Amino acid sequence: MVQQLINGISIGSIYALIALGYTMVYGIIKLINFAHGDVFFVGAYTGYFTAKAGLGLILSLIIAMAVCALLGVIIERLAYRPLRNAARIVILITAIGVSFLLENLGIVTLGAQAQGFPDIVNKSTYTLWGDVTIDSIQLIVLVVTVVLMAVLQYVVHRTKIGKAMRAVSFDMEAARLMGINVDTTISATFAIGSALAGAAGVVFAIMYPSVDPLMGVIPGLKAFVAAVLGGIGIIPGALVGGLLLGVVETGVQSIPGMSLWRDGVAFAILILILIFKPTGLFGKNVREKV
Amino acid sequence: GCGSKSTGSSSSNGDTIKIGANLELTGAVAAFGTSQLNGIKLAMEEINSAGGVNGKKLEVVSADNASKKDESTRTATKLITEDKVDVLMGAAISGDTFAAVEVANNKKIPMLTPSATNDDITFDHKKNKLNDYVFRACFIDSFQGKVMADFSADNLKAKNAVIYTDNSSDYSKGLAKSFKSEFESKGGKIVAEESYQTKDTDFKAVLTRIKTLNPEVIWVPGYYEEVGKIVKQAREMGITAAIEGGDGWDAPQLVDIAGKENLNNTFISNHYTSEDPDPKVRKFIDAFKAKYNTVPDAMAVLGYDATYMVADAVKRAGSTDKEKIKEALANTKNFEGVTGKISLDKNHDPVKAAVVLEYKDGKQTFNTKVQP
Amino acid sequence: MNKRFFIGIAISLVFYGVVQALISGEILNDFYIDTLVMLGVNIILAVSLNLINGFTGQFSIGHAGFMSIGAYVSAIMTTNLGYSFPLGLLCGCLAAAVAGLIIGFPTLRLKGDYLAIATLGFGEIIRIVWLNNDYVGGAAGLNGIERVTNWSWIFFGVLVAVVVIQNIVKSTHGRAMISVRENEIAAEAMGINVTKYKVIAFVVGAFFAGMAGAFSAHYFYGIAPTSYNFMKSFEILVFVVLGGLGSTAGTIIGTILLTLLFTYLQDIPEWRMVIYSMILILTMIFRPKGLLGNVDVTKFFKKGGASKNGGTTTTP
Amino acid sequence: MAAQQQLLKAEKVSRVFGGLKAVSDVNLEINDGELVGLIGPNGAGKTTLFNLLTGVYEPSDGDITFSGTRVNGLKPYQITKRGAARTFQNIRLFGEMTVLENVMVAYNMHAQHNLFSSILRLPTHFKGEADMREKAIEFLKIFNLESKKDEIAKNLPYGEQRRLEIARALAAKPKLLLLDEPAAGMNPQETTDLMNLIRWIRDEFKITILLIEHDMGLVMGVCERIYVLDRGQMIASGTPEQIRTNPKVIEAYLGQEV
Amino acid sequence: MLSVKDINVYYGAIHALKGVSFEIKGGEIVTLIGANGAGKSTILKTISGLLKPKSGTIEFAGQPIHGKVAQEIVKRGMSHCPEGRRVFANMSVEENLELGAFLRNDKKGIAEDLESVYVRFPRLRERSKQMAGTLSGGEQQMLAMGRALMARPKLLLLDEPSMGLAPLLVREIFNIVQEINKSGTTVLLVEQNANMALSIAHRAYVIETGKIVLAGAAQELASSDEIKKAYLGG
Ligand SMILES: Nc1ncnc2c1ncn2[C@@H]1O[C@H](COP(=O)(O)OP(=O)(O)OP(=O)(O)O)[C@@H](O)[C@H]1O
Ligand SMILES: Nc1ncnc2c1ncn2[C@@H]1O[C@H](COP(=O)(O)OP(=O)(O)OP(=O)(O)O)[C@@H](O)[C@H]1O
Ligand SMILES: [Mg+2]
Ligand SMILES: [Mg+2]
Repeated sequence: MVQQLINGISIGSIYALIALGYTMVYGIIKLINFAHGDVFFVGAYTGYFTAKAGLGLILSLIIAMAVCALLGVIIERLAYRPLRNAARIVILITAIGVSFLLENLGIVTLGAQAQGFPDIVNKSTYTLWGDVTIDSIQLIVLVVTVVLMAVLQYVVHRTKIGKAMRAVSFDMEAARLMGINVDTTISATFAIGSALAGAAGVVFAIMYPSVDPLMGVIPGLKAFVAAVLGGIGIIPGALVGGLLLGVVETGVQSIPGMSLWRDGVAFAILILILIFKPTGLFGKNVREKV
Repeated sequence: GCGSKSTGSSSSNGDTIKIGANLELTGAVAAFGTSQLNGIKLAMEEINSAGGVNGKKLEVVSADNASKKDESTRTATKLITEDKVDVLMGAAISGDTFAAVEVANNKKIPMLTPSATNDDITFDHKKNKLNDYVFRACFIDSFQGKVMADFSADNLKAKNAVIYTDNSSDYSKGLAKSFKSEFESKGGKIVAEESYQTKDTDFKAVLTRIKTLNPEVIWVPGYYEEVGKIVKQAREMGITAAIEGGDGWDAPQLVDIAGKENLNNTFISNHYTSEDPDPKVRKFIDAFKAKYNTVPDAMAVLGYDATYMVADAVKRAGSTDKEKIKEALANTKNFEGVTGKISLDKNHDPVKAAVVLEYKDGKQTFNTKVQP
Repeated sequence: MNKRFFIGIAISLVFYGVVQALISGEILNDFYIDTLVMLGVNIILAVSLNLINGFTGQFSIGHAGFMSIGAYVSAIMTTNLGYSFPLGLLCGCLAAAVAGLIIGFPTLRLKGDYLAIATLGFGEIIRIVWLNNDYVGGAAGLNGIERVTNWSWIFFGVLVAVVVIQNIVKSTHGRAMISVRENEIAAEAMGINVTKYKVIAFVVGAFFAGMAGAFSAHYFYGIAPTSYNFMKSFEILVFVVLGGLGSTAGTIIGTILLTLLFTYLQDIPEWRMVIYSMILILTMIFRPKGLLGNVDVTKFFKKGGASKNGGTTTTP
Repeated sequence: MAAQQQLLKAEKVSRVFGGLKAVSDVNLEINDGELVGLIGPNGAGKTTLFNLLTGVYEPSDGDITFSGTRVNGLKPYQITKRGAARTFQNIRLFGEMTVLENVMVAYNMHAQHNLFSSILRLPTHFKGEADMREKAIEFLKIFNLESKKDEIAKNLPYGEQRRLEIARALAAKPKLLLLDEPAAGMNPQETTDLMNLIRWIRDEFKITILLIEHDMGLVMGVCERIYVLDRGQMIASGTPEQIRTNPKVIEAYLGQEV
Repeated sequence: MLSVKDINVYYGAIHALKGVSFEIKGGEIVTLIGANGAGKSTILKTISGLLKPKSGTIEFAGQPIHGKVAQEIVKRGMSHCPEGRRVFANMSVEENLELGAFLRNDKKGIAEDLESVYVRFPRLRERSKQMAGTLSGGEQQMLAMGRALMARPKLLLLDEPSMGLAPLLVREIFNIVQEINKSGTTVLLVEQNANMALSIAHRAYVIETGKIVLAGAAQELASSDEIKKAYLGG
């Protein structure tokens, strides 16, 4: 039982890590950035190449984050910025387009087959008691996710750039009048969100050692669900949503014969939670003032 | 490489024999389709450089069914009506193949699927009807499951087993089913049946549970991407039981994903072994490596053999008459492929030997050969 | 108004006759018929989703779920139970409509992206139910479904879907739905029963999605759960938005163009999706309101000019 | 006044937001045919009271009776159906719909044709739609908006948007019309025109009007009775003359010089 | 201080400003009056860089600023309090005020100004932790004003600051505008409440359908019959 909880938290912290980037971007421009899962895949592949080239974990992470940050900024600049004033669903469709584009460019250039990810971390397993074990990667991911969550929360709520981000998220024109450079602020948001996706990609590829161009689809979807579960746009919500989703999935699978229903139950719980908390667990139910 | 498109000759009466490859080149299982197309193309080039068939060159027209059933029906129709192919090949997975079966039957075009394993594709057991125009080059699901169940019971002397199936794959479920009935008929006990889905990455929840059951054998009939992770995670959790699977495991990436040591004490059934010293196998593997810079997986080798099977049938038919090709395919006897000596039975399914391979330090080693 | 409606129907019947003649005369080969059927199925899907998303403004991405219900229920009726196709079709549509009713209710509380994720989850749950049910073949799905759908079925199916939805939209009930999309609070204040109209949109939309599912199941020989995953829902959404949210003509044109584009690109499989997604992105950037987003076609014919849009800001 | 029929009655109505009592123990009575003003400092709770009366918010406490029935907890559309229509402080038109369609939406609840007759295009549909259209156009004429009937609502200038909102609310054939700052953003001349329009509407349609306004010229000019809210509480009510000189009101709202 | 020469502005195909020219000298209060839809807000938006003129020039403190983006113009000491309040609804009152001083770095000065805003609008202090979106209309208007003041602008553009305010507050607002002006800030004021606006302004321009049709000293215009009839409700 405890082991299953650890399993759940470990998968959940990965969801949370990806969800953080999702929520970050959503929080600022209200865009469900469906390409997020694909930036994640680019991060993983970048890590794959750096690892193959013999670079270690830290360097691989840094390079992958940098590449993804750049990619995120480029995507925003080319695909989303021209649509600043368009309806949100239009940007959403564009994001789906970008997602398809990245995936299929990946297939064309890298091949559709999954590749094994080189071993770059010496994993050590700690036995807590009896049969219950946890390994170093699981621990690292959890710690990194929690720390990043705290950092992001601080940045968004306590720093000047964070205030600018929130102002932009509510009213771009008024934000301009405050002297905020809206474009830079949005670029920064994308850079941070995408860097997080890149980091998640590398960590994911280390934990589950294979990479392929479609690897981001399912984690991306799960992270999206996690973000909504926690209340999309709310940073601690992403963490809680991710962990909860991981634990629920693992919990369902730990019941004999239920493994088939993992996603079904997870979605059912999601819908139930939303019915009772229509804006997610942490979402403030801000009713429009009439 | 680029898609080998039809080069203009629109009718089959030209100097080419047209093969239409209806494959999953994009979408969810693009990895299978693209790999298979590589095998097909290699075979085509070899055949053509050896002078073709009956003096005519082979031409492969590939079309993408986007890993979708409805598209597959349409793609097959397009290959027949627009590209006027003589023979259809594909699709790579059973679902997409099913969608093309009726097209082949209605249009009376022989169709050979390299890798669709579902029992009902060639012979519809529900309606008790043979699909006259449909053939395959691979084992059927029930065969591999049986082979490995026998192997577990007889060679490994296992008394109990856990089945861990890819529930979103028809192939995996077929293998699981036949393994179960055979293993039980031999007195073995299935202590748990669990499942996962394609593209899953974390299997610890179920493996944790399997570990407490302490089975002798874990039967994981899936594809290498997930299987590799299952093996790795199982071993890391301290599960030492034998893990077994089918030809879906056969890919060079498996070793990278699972890790060499973790693969010890795993067994698979396969058509052949890439370590086989047989010159036919060596020639294929070398040629494939030279052209694509990677070791072929099961999909590629099946595509390769299937292409030669078509060429063989056309040669024996002596023309591109569809009926004659169909008859010739049905009469395939002792065809020497890389994956063994193939004869088609009355259900259009190959009768060929399977080999059981054991992974030792990341290398496939021959264990036993099982005749059907 | 009255006259226009009937002239439109007459013109489409002529179109039907011409195509039917071409098919009977074997001038159109099977591949074209396949394509026509697929177009028809996609049009029904897109037009029905447009009622929910485009007109009523409820962000739904679970349409593939409704489609799968139509497909499975009708196929069970005909293939497993041996009933006739028309009965199977009807049951498929009704079952999907009931599902629409059920999913309609969470929408009373959920808005925007939260509704989207709930509908997505709903669609996935439906898919997982099929996947885990051996009566309907599990992962393999149902195969060996007889081909019953033909040009006539699909044509009249599309006609009914378009006419019904258009007739709803161009009436006080449609205006009520649009007002819900525009401003829910004001709509309620004007006496619009917002709940009722949202549920109607979901029920009618789901009904026709079910119809599309039944048609495609009985044309393409088999169905499987993977055909109805969230990617399929996105695909339908793309048709709608690319054509123009809230414009039936736009939706139809968008669907036709994208379906044909996808078909045409079949010959270059490697680049197929790359080009497809590039076109998608570029269309959105250069025509953010969709292909026919700000052109009211009826007005276009009446006055011989497109209505002017508000425009945004002066370009430097 | 005693002879008049009572239309709306609020008894001890309160509404709390978080810790804030935006409306507290408010009593209010309006009779048929009256033209009543509601004034008070910013944030006094006037709009909130409107929201309570029209069902946008549910009262935390108290009772609201409209036309003799208790309407607490009813949905806005149900209250509208019983005969209360409103405008909003922040204009809420159906932006992408035409001017004419905006007005036609208000007729939906009186529609004679149901969904099926529209789907099947039965004669009742055509008749119902034609009726609606005709009546809507009549309304637009009254408000001088007929020439703009095919414009998209959001493209109208502000003043016309306000007028359209009033037209739309009137089209719902209410017994009680609630106007939330109808003159906001209008210049004095336009305000005068609006004042005349409001009076005319009351007389022409024989309806009751309750309006919130900060423009004292307008309020004092048209209202027969005035309620004054301050910090959620009703601090005064009476004729314009009484209100103008009420020290509490001067202190809280008007300032010395009026 | 500000000189606008012959600007033309379009919304898509709509020609909203047709060759508008005017100027403001340092220390003045200048008001723009005109009917609904005349183009007053458009002028302010163009000056502050939210819109770009198709042609014409705008100079601020001797430097051309047309075509510059808003944040650069803000940096040079202009602050625009937009029509319709536009407060950041999901941020607290205090955070909104802090955003007004986004480009400033003098912590002490910011704190002083924050205090003086709270003194001017005690209601804002009461609600300093409340989300701005749930303020009443009038409270939001005070917040928008306060936020604009937090930038300590040289030139303040005010778009209908008295809209929706209670009579007491309207007077208060006009007093504040006068005070701000006395303390050295130049003000461009757009108002529907033309009587009030003219009473505190030095000069005024009258705008009709995108063109300036009249200009003059505020008192003169206020006593002109034509103006009285058209805009003052007389
Ligand atoms: N949804 C809400 N959540 C929290 N507080 C609210 C909400 N709606 C209103 N309030 C508060 O209730 C008080 C009354 O607001 P209301 O909008 O009714 O004022 P008002 O009298 O209409 O003022 P104004 O004349 O400025 O429009 C205000 O202090 C406001 O901040
Ligand atoms: N975003 C827009 N798109 C199209 N037209 C616009 C837009 N904004 C304003 N207009 C038009 O430009 C003209 C000038 O508008 P502007 O808002 O400047 O007027 P205003 O004088 O400020 O009026 P008000 O007193 O109502 O605020 C109007 O005719 C208006 O309809
Ligand atoms: Mg108010
Ligand atoms: Mg204005």
